[in-house]
Amino acid sequence: MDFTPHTDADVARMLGALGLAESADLFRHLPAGVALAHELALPVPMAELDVMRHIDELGARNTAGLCCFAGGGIYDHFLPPVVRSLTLRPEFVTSYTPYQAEVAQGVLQALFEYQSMVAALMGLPVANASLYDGPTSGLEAVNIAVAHTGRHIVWLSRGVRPHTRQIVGTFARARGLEVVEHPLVDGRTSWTDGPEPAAVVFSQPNHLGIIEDYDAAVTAAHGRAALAIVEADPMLLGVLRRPGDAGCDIAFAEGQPLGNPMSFGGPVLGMFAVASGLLRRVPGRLVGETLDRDGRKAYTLTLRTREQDIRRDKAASNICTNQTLNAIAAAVHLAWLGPDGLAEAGRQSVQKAHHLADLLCTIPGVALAHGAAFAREFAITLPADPVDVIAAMAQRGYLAGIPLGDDHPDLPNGLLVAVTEKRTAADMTGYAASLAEVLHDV
Amino acid sequence: MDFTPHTDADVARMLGALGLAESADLFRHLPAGVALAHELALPVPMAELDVMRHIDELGARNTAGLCCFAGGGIYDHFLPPVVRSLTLRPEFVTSYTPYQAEVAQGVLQALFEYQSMVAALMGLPVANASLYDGPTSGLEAVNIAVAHTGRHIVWLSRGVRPHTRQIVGTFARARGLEVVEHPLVDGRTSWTDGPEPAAVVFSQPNHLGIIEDYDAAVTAAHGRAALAIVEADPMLLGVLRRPGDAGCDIAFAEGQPLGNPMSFGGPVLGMFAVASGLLRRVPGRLVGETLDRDGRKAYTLTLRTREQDIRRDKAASNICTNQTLNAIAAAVHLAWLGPDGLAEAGRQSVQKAHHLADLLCTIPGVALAHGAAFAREFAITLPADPVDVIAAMAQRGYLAGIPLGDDHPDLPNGLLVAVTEKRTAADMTGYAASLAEVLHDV
Amino acid sequence: MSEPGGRACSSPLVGGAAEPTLMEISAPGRRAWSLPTLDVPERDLGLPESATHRPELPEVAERDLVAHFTRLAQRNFAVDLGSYPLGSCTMKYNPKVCDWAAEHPAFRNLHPDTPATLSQGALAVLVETEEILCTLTGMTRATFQPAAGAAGELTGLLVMRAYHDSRGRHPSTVLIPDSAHGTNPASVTLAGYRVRHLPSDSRGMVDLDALRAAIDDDVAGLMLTNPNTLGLFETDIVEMARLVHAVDGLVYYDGANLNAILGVARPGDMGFDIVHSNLHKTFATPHGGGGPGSGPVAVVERLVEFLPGPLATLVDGGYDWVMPRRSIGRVHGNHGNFLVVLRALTYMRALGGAGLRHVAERSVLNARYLQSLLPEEYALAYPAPCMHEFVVSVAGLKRATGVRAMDVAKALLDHGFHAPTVYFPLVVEEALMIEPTETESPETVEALAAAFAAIGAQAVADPEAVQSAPHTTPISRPDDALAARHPVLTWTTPTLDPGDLP
Amino acid sequence: MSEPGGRACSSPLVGGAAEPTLMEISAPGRRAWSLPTLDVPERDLGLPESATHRPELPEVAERDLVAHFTRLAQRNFAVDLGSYPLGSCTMKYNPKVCDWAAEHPAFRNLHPDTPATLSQGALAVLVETEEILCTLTGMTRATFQPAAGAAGELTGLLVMRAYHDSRGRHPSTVLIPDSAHGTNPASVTLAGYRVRHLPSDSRGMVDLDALRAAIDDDVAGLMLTNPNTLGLFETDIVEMARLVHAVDGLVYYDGANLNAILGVARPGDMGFDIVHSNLHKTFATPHGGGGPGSGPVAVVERLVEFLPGPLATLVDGGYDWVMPRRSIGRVHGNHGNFLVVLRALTYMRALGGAGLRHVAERSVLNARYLQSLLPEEYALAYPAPCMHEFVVSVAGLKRATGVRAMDVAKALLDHGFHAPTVYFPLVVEEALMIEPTETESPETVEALAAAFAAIGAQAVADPEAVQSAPHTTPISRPDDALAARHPVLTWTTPTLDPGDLP
Ligand SMILES: Cc1ncc(COP(=O)(O)O)c(C=O)c1O
Ligand SMILES: Cc1ncc(COP(=O)(O)O)c(C=O)c1O
Repeated sequence: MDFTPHTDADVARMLGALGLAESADLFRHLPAGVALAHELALPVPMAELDVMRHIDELGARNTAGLCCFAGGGIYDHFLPPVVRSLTLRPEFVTSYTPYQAEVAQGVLQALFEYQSMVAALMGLPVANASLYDGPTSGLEAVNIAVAHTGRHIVWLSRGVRPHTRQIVGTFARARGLEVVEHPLVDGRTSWTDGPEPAAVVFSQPNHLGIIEDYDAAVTAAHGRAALAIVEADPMLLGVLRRPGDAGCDIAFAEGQPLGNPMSFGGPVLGMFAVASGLLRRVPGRLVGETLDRDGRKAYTLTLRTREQDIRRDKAASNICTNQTLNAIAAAVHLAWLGPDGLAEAGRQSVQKAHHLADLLCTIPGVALAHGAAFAREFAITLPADPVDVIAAMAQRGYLAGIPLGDDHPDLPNGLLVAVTEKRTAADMTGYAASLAEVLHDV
Repeated sequence: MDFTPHTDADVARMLGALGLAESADLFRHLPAGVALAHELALPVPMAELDVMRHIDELGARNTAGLCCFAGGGIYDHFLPPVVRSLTLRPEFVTSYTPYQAEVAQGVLQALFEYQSMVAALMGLPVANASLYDGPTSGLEAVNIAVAHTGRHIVWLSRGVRPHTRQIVGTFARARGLEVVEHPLVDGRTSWTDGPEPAAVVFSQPNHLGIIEDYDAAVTAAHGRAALAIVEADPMLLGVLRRPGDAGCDIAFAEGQPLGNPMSFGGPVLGMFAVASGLLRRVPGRLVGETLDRDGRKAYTLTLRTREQDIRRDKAASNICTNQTLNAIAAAVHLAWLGPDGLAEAGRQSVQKAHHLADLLCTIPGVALAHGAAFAREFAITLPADPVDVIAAMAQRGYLAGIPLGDDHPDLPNGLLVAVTEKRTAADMTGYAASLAEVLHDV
Repeated sequence: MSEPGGRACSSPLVGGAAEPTLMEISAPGRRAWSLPTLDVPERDLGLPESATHRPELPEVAERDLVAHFTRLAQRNFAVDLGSYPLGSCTMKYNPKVCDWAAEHPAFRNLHPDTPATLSQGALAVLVETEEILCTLTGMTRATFQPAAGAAGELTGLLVMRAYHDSRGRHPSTVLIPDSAHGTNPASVTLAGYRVRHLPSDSRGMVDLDALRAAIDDDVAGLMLTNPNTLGLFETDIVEMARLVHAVDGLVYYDGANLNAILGVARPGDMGFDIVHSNLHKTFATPHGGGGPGSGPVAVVERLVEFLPGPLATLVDGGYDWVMPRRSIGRVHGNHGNFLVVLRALTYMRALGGAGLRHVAERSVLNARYLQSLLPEEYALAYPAPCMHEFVVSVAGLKRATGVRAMDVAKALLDHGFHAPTVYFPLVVEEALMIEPTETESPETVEALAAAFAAIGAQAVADPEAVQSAPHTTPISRPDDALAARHPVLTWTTPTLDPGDLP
Repeated sequence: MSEPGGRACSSPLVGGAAEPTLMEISAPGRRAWSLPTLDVPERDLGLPESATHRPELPEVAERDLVAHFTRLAQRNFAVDLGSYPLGSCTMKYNPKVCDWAAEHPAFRNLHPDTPATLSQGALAVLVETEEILCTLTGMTRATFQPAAGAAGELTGLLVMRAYHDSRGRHPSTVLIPDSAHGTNPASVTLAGYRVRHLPSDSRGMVDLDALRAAIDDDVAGLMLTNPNTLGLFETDIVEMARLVHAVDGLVYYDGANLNAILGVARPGDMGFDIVHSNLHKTFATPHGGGGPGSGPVAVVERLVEFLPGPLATLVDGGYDWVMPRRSIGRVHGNHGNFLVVLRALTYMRALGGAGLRHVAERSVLNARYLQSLLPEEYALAYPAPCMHEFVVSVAGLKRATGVRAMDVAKALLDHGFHAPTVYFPLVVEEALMIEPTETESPETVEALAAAFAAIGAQAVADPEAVQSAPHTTPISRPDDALAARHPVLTWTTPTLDPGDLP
C-alpha cells in the first residue's frame, strides 16, 4: 500500500491538464542513461497488517524483557506514561522546525521551557534547544573551545565516555587537532601537565561511574586559560554538584534518561549549556522570548546569524535538524519530576548501586575495580570473560552490564554495572544470585 | 499518590479563608452516626511505577496471545493503528456529553458522521449516536415495538444471541412481557404461528453463524402488523443484504468489530437504526445539523424531548451516558475501510470460515452441526466435551471457540467457531492439526 | 479564506474555519484501507441473502482521514484543555497512567468468552475493584455489568423488585425527591414502578414530613443521591431510611455524588441498601465525549442473591464466574465496560485509602472556596455549607438585567472555561450547578471566580454582550429549534442553509 | 478574558489566549512525580561533590502539566492539521502505522549495548533498511549513524577525505553550486575543506563551463543535490561527474530531494559516489518540530572500507557488528536514530517497489499541477519542467505592490496552510519554494492554488492587508530584532514588555 490519495481518475485528470499522457511523461526530460530502464529489485508492497506482522517478527528476534543493568550513558529509568502522552501530540510530532513563529508557538514555548530547565539543571545561564546526542555534543563543545582559544590541543580524560572520545578522535584526525588523553589513577583522572590546551574535557561521574574531582579539572583548565568542559549525568544533577556551580564553562549531557526510552540508543538528545561569555558560539537553535506586533509575548528562533543557513561556510556548526521532539519529552519529564523528584530518583539510584555493589562483592572472585567513590554505576572485575558472563546472565533474564576490556586494557575482565531507581531489591538479589551461579558454572 | 494539586500550604490558606481549622471541619455538619469514626480498610497508596507493576502482574495472569477463533458477537478483526491514534485524542476522551455545542463541534460532528455511516450500513434512514452494546440495544428495540404496537408479546428467534435473549428476558419478567421463542430447524428459525406479537426479533447471521431467511422473518412480522427487528453482524454488511433493503423496521448490532478491540467485552457499543416512522421513538442521543446565529453550519444534540432529562418518568428510555468514544472509533474505522474495505473484510472472513470448516470436517468425529448456509461463523459437533477441548487447545495457543451446550441442549458437544480476515491459512492449518491431536488424546 | 474547511486542508488553529464532512471530502476509489490478499483458495459459495446495495460509506485517503479528525478534535473543549466545572458530572482530571492500563494488551485483546481459567487476571481486576467499592460504600457485593449510571439504576430497581417478589409483596411506587436527576424517574418507570415525587423543604433537603406522609405499604423504595443534587448533605438520611425500612421498602443510593464523601461517610452506614457508583465520575475514568461509563451496583448482604450475574468470585483459590442464586439475570452482553473498570482500579490503587479521602476533602474544599469567592449576583440557592458542588440562582440577575443562567454559562466559554450545569436541579430558578472538582488548583478556582465576577459585572454594564455570548468559540449559539423542526441527522439529508432560519 | 492563560485553565480553542510558562504555574511543594519508596537499607555514603544548589525546576501537578502541554500543542500547526508545502522539507503525511512501529516495546526498551546475539531483530532492521536504501540509490553499503542530513554531509565529507588520504593526495577544495543549502558549505568547512562556489546558468543548473574552469587537482569533490534546490533536474549530471572523476575527485549527493526520483533514477547511475538520504523527508518519518531525523550515508564499493562503524552485517547466518577496515570511526554515540530508521523501514516495506515509484510520480505530478494553476504573479524562477518542487519569484509583485515573499507566506497562514520556504535558494530574488508532496489530494492542491491566487489579488487590491498578515494566528509577526537585541533565552531572564519595543 502507499499513502498517496490519487485515484487513477485523479491522475488522468491532472496529467490531462498538463497535456501529458502518462506518468512516465513527467520524467521525459531526464537523460537517457540516467532514467531507469528497469524496475528496481525492491520488496513487494505489503498490506498494513502484513507490515505489522513483519515488524513483530523482527522484534521477536530480540531477546525480550531483560532486566537492565547496562548503562554507559543510556539508562533504564522510570518513564511515566504522561511523558509519552504529551510528547506524542501530533502537533509536536508532525511539524517542522518552527521557522513560522505565528503557527509554531507550541513547539517554540516548549523549547524555551526546555532551555530554561536545562540551564537550571546545569547551573549555567544558557542552554540550546538540543543537539543530536551526548557524544556529538562533546564534539561541538570542543569546537567552541578551539574557536574560542585559537588552540589546537584538547585534553581528554580517559574517563570520558569511550564513544565521545572516539567521535572527538574521528573529527580531530580530519581537522588536525591534537588530542592528549589523561590517564585514570584508581579510576579518577590525573591531570598531568603539558602544552596549553583549548579545553579540558572530563565526565562527571566518569565512564567507570566514579565521581571526578571538579576542582582539579577546572583548575587544570582555567590555570591554562582553557575551557573546562564536562559531560554530566543529568539524572544525578539533583544529588551532585552542578557544572556551573563547579565553575565549568561548558556542560553537555546525554539527555536520554530524561523523557526518552532507551530506543537502542536513538533518537536520544544532547543537552548543551554554556557560560554567558560563550553565548554567541553556541551551536544549534536557540529560542528566545520577544513581542509580536501587538505587544503580546511571543517566542521565536533567535541569534540565527550563528547558523549554517545564514553564515554558510563561516558557520561554527552545521547542525540544522536537531532532536526537538526528544527535547520536548525531556521538558515534560523534568517538569513531572521537579526538583524533588529528580533528587529522589538520583538518590535512589545511588543508594541501590551501592547496595548491589556490596551484594556482588560477596561473590568469590568478584571485586570492585576501584576504591574511589562512585555514584550510580561501578566497575567490577570478574573471574571470567565478561562477554561469556553477559551471555549466561541473559539466559537468566538479566542484561548484566557492559564489558570494559576493549576500552580499558587494564581491566580485561571488567564489567560496568549501572543501577537505576527502577531496579528493585528483588531484582538485585536475583542478579547477584544468578551471577554467583554463572561464575560457579564457568 | 493522588492527583490533587493542593500543597499543605494551599489547604491551610483555603481553610483559613473559610474560617476553618482543618479538613475535618468541612464535614462537621454530617450527623454523628454517619461520619466515619475510623479509617476504612483500603489498600495503601502506591507510586505510579508500583501501580503499573501491579497491573502488569494482573495482566500476566491471563493466558497471553491466544490465536482467537471465538466470536459470538465479539470478533478479532484487524484494527489499523490510525483508529487508536485518532480516537484517543484527549479532546475526545476527556470531554463530557456535548451539551455546550459551541465548544463541542468536534464530538458532535464525529457523531453526526457516525450516525450517517451506521444508517448507510443498515440501509435505514436514521441511526442514533450509540447505545451500550448489541444485546442491550435489542432490549431498546423491543421497548420501541411494545410502545409502538401496544402489544405485550415478543417473538424471539432461538437463533438470537443468547445474551440478548437473556437481557430481554430479565426485563420482560419485570415488565410483564411475554416472550415467545421460535425454534431453529437445521439452524434456521421456523416462525410458527401464534398470538400477535409486538415484534419479531432475529439475528442475521444468527448465533450459530447461519444465514437466516430475511423474507420469512419480515413477513412473519409485517403479516401481523408487528415490527421486524434484526440483530446484524456489522462486518458482514458489505457482503450480506442490508436490514433496510430486506424491509426490517429496526436494526441493531454489536458494534465492537468496528473500531474497538475485544476489551474482554467492554466498552463496546450498540449500533441502532430505525425506519423513518420510528424516528421519535429512538432511544439515546441524536446529533442534528443546524445553523448558528451567524448562519454557519453547526451540529447540536436534537429531538431532546425524547430524553430522560426532559421527559423524566415519561421517557421511553433512561439512557444518558452512552458509548460515544467507541462510536467515534467505529466512525474512524468505517471511514478507513470505506465500502470496498468493508466488503473485502467480510468476503475474506466468509471465505476463510468455509476453508476452516472444511479442514475441521476432515477430522474423525468432527462434523458441521447444520446443513444450512453459514457466513463467517459455524457450529461443529465434537466427539468430546468442548470445555475440555478448549482447555487443551489453549495449551497449543488457540482459543478454539465457544461451547454451545448450555444454550443449545440439542448440541451438548457443540462448539461455535468464528473466523476473521485476520486469521491466516497457517493459523487455520495449525488449528485443525491441534484439534486433531487434542481429540486423539482425549 | 479558502472555502469552509478548504477541502481537507485548512486548520481550525488559524481562523477556525468549519470542517467539511467525510462525505464532502470523499472521492470515488480513494482509500485508506489495505488487507492482505486472501491466502486460502477462493470459491463461489453462492450464499443466500447476499448484498444488493453497496453501503454509501465515504472513500478517503488515510492522510485526509487523519487531518479531518485531528481538526475536529481541535474544535472541542476538554478537561485536558482546562477547567470543566460541570455540576453533577465530576469532570476531574483523568490520570494518564489509567490510559496506559486501558491500553494494556493483556486486557485489550482479551475475548470475553475466554474461560475463567485462562483469564484469571481479568477476573482478579473485577474482584479487587469490587472489594474497594464495597468497602467505600459499606455494601457486600457488586456487579459491574451496568454500562453507566442509568443502567445501574434500572439494575438496582430490578433487584428491588426481585426482593419484593421474593417476599410475595408487590408494592408499586418508588419515592424520588423533586430535585432528582432525570434518569431516576425514567428508570423507575422502566422497572415497572410508579414515581411519587417528594418535595424539598426550605433547607433544600427532602421534606421529612412529606416523606412520613408518603410512606405506606405500596412504597417499594426510596431513591436518593446524597449529597443531593443541590450539593447538600441530607442530614435526616438515617431517619428517612428507617421510615422506608419500616414498611419493608428499600433505599437506593444514586452514586453520582459519591465523590464528596469518599472515606468520609458510607451509604451503607446511612441505611442505603442498593448503591450504584459512576466510575466515570468518582473514579476518574474519562467521559469520552459522552461515554463509555460504568455504573456498578453494590448491595447489602440480603440482596446479593438477586444481583445480575455471573459474578467473578474467589472459589477455592482461583477466580470463577458464579451466578447468584436468585439472580435477576443478565443486564449487559458481556462483563460490563471492563476496561473502564480497569482504569478505575488503577486510579483506586494509586490513591489508596488516604488518597481517596483526599478526593472528598479537596473536592469539598474547592467547592466551598469557590462559593466563598463568588460575588452576590450568584446567590446560593440554599444557604447551607455545600459539599463537592453547589447551586446558585441568577434569578436576581435576570430580573435586574435580563441575563439568564444560560447566558452566563455561554459567556464563561469565552473566558476559557467550560460552562457549569444549567437549569438543574429543576427546583431552583435560573440554576447554575458548579462543581470545580478536587483536581483544580486554588489558582484555577480563583481564576474561575474572577471570570464569574467579570461576567456578573458585564451583565450589568452591557447585558447584550453577555446575551450574545460566546463570541470566541468555533460557532456561536446553534439554533436548536431549527434542528428539531428540520431534523438533519445524516449527510444523505439535504443540508440546511440560512434561508431555513426564521 | 481572564489573565493570559488564565493561570492554567483557559484554552486556545476559545480566544487563543497566551499560555503561561511552567514556571509561572509552578507552586512550591506541588508535584506530579511519585516513586516507590527506597526498598534497600539506606546509608550515609558521604559522597564527594554533592549538590550545593537545588535546580530551580518548576513544581506542578500532573493535571496542570497536561493542560499546559495540551494547550501548547494546540498553538502549533502540523502536517496532521493541514497542507505544509514547505519547499525542500518534504512535509508529507507520516503514516500512523509507523508510529506504532516506533512504539514497539521490543525496540523501544532495547539498550544499545545489548550484545548482537541478543538484539538480532534490531540489527536485521538496519540491514533490511540498508539494502532498500542501497538499491534505491545505486550504492553498495550505508551507515545509519548520522542523526540528520547535516551529520550525513559531514560524515560523507570525512569519508571523502579518508579516500584521498588513502591515495596520498590532499586536495583542499569542494565545489558547491551557489544554490546549495547552507548545511553544505558549513559541512565542507567543518571537514577541513575550502568551499568553491559554482554559478547557476540561465537554465537554473550548474554552469558546465564554470565547472570545467573550476576543475583542477585541488578539487576533492563536488557536492550536489539533484533535482537541485530549484526543483530542476541537473541534466548534465553525467558529464559533471565525469569531469570530477577525471581529477580523482568524488561526487557527493545531498539526498534532500531524493523524493522526486525514487524508482525513477539513481544517484549511483548518475555518477555519484557518496549519497546521504533524509529519512525524515523522503521516507516519511515525522520532523518532530525540528527533529529527530536520520541521515544515513551510502557509498560506492570503493569507499565502503572508510565508512563509520560498526556496521550491522550478515556474518555466517547471523547479524553482527563489523568495523570497516579503514573506518573514519564513530560519528554517533550509538547506532544513530534507530527508531527513526525503524519507522522508515515500516514505510518502505508498506510501499514496496511500486509504492516507492508512486511517491516520485505523484510528488512531481502534484508540483507540476500546482505550478500550472498559479496566476502570473508567481513567476517561475526558471521556465523548465519542475520535479517535486518549484521556485517562484514574486519580485514583480513586490515592484508593483510592495508585497514581498515573506508577506505572501504569512498571508497563506491565514488561509489554513503552512507557508512555503522563503528566500531560498539565494539565487532567486523574492523566492517562494513550494513543495506540495505526493500525499496531498488534487483538491488540496487546487485549494492551495486558490489561496495563492486570492493573496495575489489582495496584494493588488489592498497590499497593507497582506503586509500585516497573519491576522488569525495565535500571535502576529514576532519582533525578531528585539529578540536578538535583548536575548531572553530562559525564564530566569526578566521578560520583555511593550516598553522594549522600538
Ligand atoms: C445525579 C445523577 N444521577 C444519574 C446520572 C446518570 O448517569 P449516567 O449518565 O452514567 O447514566 C447522572 C449523570 O449525569 C447524574 O448526575
Ligand atoms: C537541500 C538540503 N540539504 C541538507 C539539509 C539538511 O538536512 P538536516 O536538516 O536533516 O540536517 C536540508 C534540510 O533542510 C536540505 O533541504
